[in-house]
Amino acid sequence: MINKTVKDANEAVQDIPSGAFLMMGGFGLSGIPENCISALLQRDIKDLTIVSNNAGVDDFGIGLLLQKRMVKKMISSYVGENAEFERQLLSGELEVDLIPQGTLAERVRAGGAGIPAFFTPAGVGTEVAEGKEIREFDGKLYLMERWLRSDFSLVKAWKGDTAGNLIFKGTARNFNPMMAAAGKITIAEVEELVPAGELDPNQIHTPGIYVQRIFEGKNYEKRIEQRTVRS
Amino acid sequence: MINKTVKDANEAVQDIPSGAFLMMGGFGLSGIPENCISALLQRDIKDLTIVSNNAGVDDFGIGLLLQKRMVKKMISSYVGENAEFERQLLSGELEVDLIPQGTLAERVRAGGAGIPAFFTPAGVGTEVAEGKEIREFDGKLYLMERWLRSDFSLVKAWKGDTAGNLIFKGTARNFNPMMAAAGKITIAEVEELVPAGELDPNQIHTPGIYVQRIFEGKNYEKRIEQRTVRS
Amino acid sequence: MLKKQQIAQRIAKEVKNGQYINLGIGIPTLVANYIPEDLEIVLQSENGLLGIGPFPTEEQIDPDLINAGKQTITMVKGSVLFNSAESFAMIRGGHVHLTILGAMEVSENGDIANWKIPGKMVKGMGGAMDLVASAENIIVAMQHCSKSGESKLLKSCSLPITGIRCVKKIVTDLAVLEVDPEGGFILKERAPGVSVEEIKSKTEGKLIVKGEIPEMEF
Amino acid sequence: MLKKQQIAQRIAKEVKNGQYINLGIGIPTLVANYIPEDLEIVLQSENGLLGIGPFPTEEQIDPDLINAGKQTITMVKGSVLFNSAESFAMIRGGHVHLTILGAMEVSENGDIANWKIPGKMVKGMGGAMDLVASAENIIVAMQHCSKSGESKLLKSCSLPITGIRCVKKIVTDLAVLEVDPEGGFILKERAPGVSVEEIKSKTEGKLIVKGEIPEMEF
Repeated sequence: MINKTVKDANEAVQDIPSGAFLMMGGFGLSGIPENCISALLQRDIKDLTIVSNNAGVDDFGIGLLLQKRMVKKMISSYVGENAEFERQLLSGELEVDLIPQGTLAERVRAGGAGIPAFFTPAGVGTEVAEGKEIREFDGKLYLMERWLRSDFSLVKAWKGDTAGNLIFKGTARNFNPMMAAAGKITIAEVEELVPAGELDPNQIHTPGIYVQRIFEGKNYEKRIEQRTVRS
Repeated sequence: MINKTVKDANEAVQDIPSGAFLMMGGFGLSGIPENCISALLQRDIKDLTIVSNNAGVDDFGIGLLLQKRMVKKMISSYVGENAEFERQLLSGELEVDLIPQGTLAERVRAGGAGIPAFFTPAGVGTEVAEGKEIREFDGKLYLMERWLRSDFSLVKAWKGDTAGNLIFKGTARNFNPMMAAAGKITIAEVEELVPAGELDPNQIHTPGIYVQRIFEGKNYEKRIEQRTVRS
Repeated sequence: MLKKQQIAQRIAKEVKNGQYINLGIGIPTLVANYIPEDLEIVLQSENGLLGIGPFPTEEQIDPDLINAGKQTITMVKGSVLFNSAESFAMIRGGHVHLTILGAMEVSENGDIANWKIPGKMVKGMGGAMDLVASAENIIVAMQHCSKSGESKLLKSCSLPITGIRCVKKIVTDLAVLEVDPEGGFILKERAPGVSVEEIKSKTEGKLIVKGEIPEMEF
Repeated sequence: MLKKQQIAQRIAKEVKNGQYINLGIGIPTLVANYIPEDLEIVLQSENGLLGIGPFPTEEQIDPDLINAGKQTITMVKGSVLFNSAESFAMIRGGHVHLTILGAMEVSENGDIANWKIPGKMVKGMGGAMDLVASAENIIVAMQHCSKSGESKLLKSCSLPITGIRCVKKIVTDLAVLEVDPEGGFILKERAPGVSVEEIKSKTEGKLIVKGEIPEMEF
């Protein structure tokens, strides 16, 4: 079995250049590649394009990369509350491409699956449809959407093995599996790294074929955005 | 949680009419819905269209439905060795639509996922491309392929719960998950049926939302086509 | 005039046994509190869960288990977790029967606007465009008028649209209305104490009133 | 002239460390026996497995674990199981680096025919069309001539095509050849004892011979 292990986050992200097209897993702050983001903050690079469902918060996640002005463009479905994000957007320092969440997930899935284009009903009749081919199938209108593929995908899993096989936990799975498949180089950070053969082959969410580098992360903060308890 | 349990295969397939468009999981004889096929053989129906990667063998699987002349058309990628199949095909009694295996899997996946059409490189320049739209993306040629959806999908899983959640085993998974999602009515037969809540939510291959009827099958034969052992 | 909780309570009566349901943020989330316990229904969270349970106790909180509003949640028996592509496959493929969501504007032909106010901060559409383009049944929960008193039930939407010809039913603080496929809001029920005249005066789009309009029952 | 096992043995030298590989039925399956043990490679089975192990012992046989040829198999450490859509997502998405398969005909521009003989029984293409349309590197294992002595390396295929301009390298019982992107079979190696003249006489398509052609080494 092929061994994909690297030492740590710094080694994993060392060759990501300025101007790279990145994908980062996560929904809100759940399932984001915390260690890779920290390691990127140490690098002197800029003009990154980042595909991520959200853009973090001011002081955590992708928000930290925005603070350091490392991001040229965000491709997201919801950019939530993030004052620095808003400032950069309004001042024209940051480009933003907003995409319906299901279309974003499917465009990334298509990238990994070698499907250059597909049709979806999301966005028909809205400004999302501008400039896109519209076609009728069986009496309903659809937009043609293109695949998304990255130079580097940074994903976070719960468990992983040295062959790159990944298992996610709870709703922290979200965009991570599709992004893993859509990366030319996919870097996976996991809470627990085990030798190949220790994970049940029938329970793996992301096959190792999609992962080029894997390491065991540390000090996961797993910040909660909306701590909500039963009253 | 919604309870999808029915008593047995007979109850599950009782309303499948002549002329129905069916999907059946399985690769070769692995992962085929043995109990549902047996129950269908008891029904006085015909002119079925069946989407299935293969067409069984002479005396097992879909081969049994062919013997009883219940099938009008097969949509498959490989129809292997099956003398009765060959006889019906050459005599014009049976229609066959041969589709590249990956295109078949993706067309069924598209049906379940609400994607009416997508582009794939498989079949460009071959007779599979006849009558289909060809388009170039990023310098490579692709065919446009349409979704496939069924009136009834018959799938076979290893374990299932009363909510319709399914777990498959080994390579018996194959086409079953996509077909489950692409059925207007999906009937799942499982080797072991447990109450909702007993399966790990993180290890389910097919979410119960795709399954309308589920029952515990019996007397699985699991015939092996090419018994091969180490020399 | 209904309170938010009452709008949610009235919408809960629309829920049918055996449905898979997606609840948007805000009033729609409250609907879960009023669904009769004898109904077997499943709530979908588009970030990857079927079977949303109650909010957790302090001890149960798990940062790896949140809903689409990023709130901590729990699961129920029979829950299942999946990725975002699978989640929207369910939505786009029509497997989710009912979507309940909020709106800033609805037009008399069923268009909905709820994602963007030009000139102000744009947060993004999240999953709303996929949901309204896909669900077989879409119910909108909203205030009948804006805070400045302007009708939100319009001839045509003034804000950027989220989806076209998709809204089937609207429950506001004043009324229950259905969207006529030919165009127009069909008045079905009045909030207790609210007159047809008042609803008419607060509905900019075409209001269709046929026969006696009953008061809502809870 | 090489035996089947020798063709497989020669092809095994093309395998590089770290590759994910799909082996077709027939000679390609034999390649697995000759891959050096110090190479880390993974074999894909398109019915849903990465990490094909050796055939099972009688005790290990599991009807739920077969390869694309429907043979019973085993798994290795680090194997992973998945569904057919995921399997072809891997193939179509270019994640499988090398595909080795048989052919009935190959043309000098890299077209391949291997799925149908009109008038005879048609079994179907299985996954072959997806594989040849997708893999970055495709090696064909075949006999140089048919049983009746006709060349199978042609100007253009006479049988229905499986894929166009996709074959990169061909290993036959007589020679190792590369397909020139401009058209033509570039002769790279001769089977031991086989002359360039013999290969030329048995190749209907354009044969490109540059300099001295070495004998294959094993």
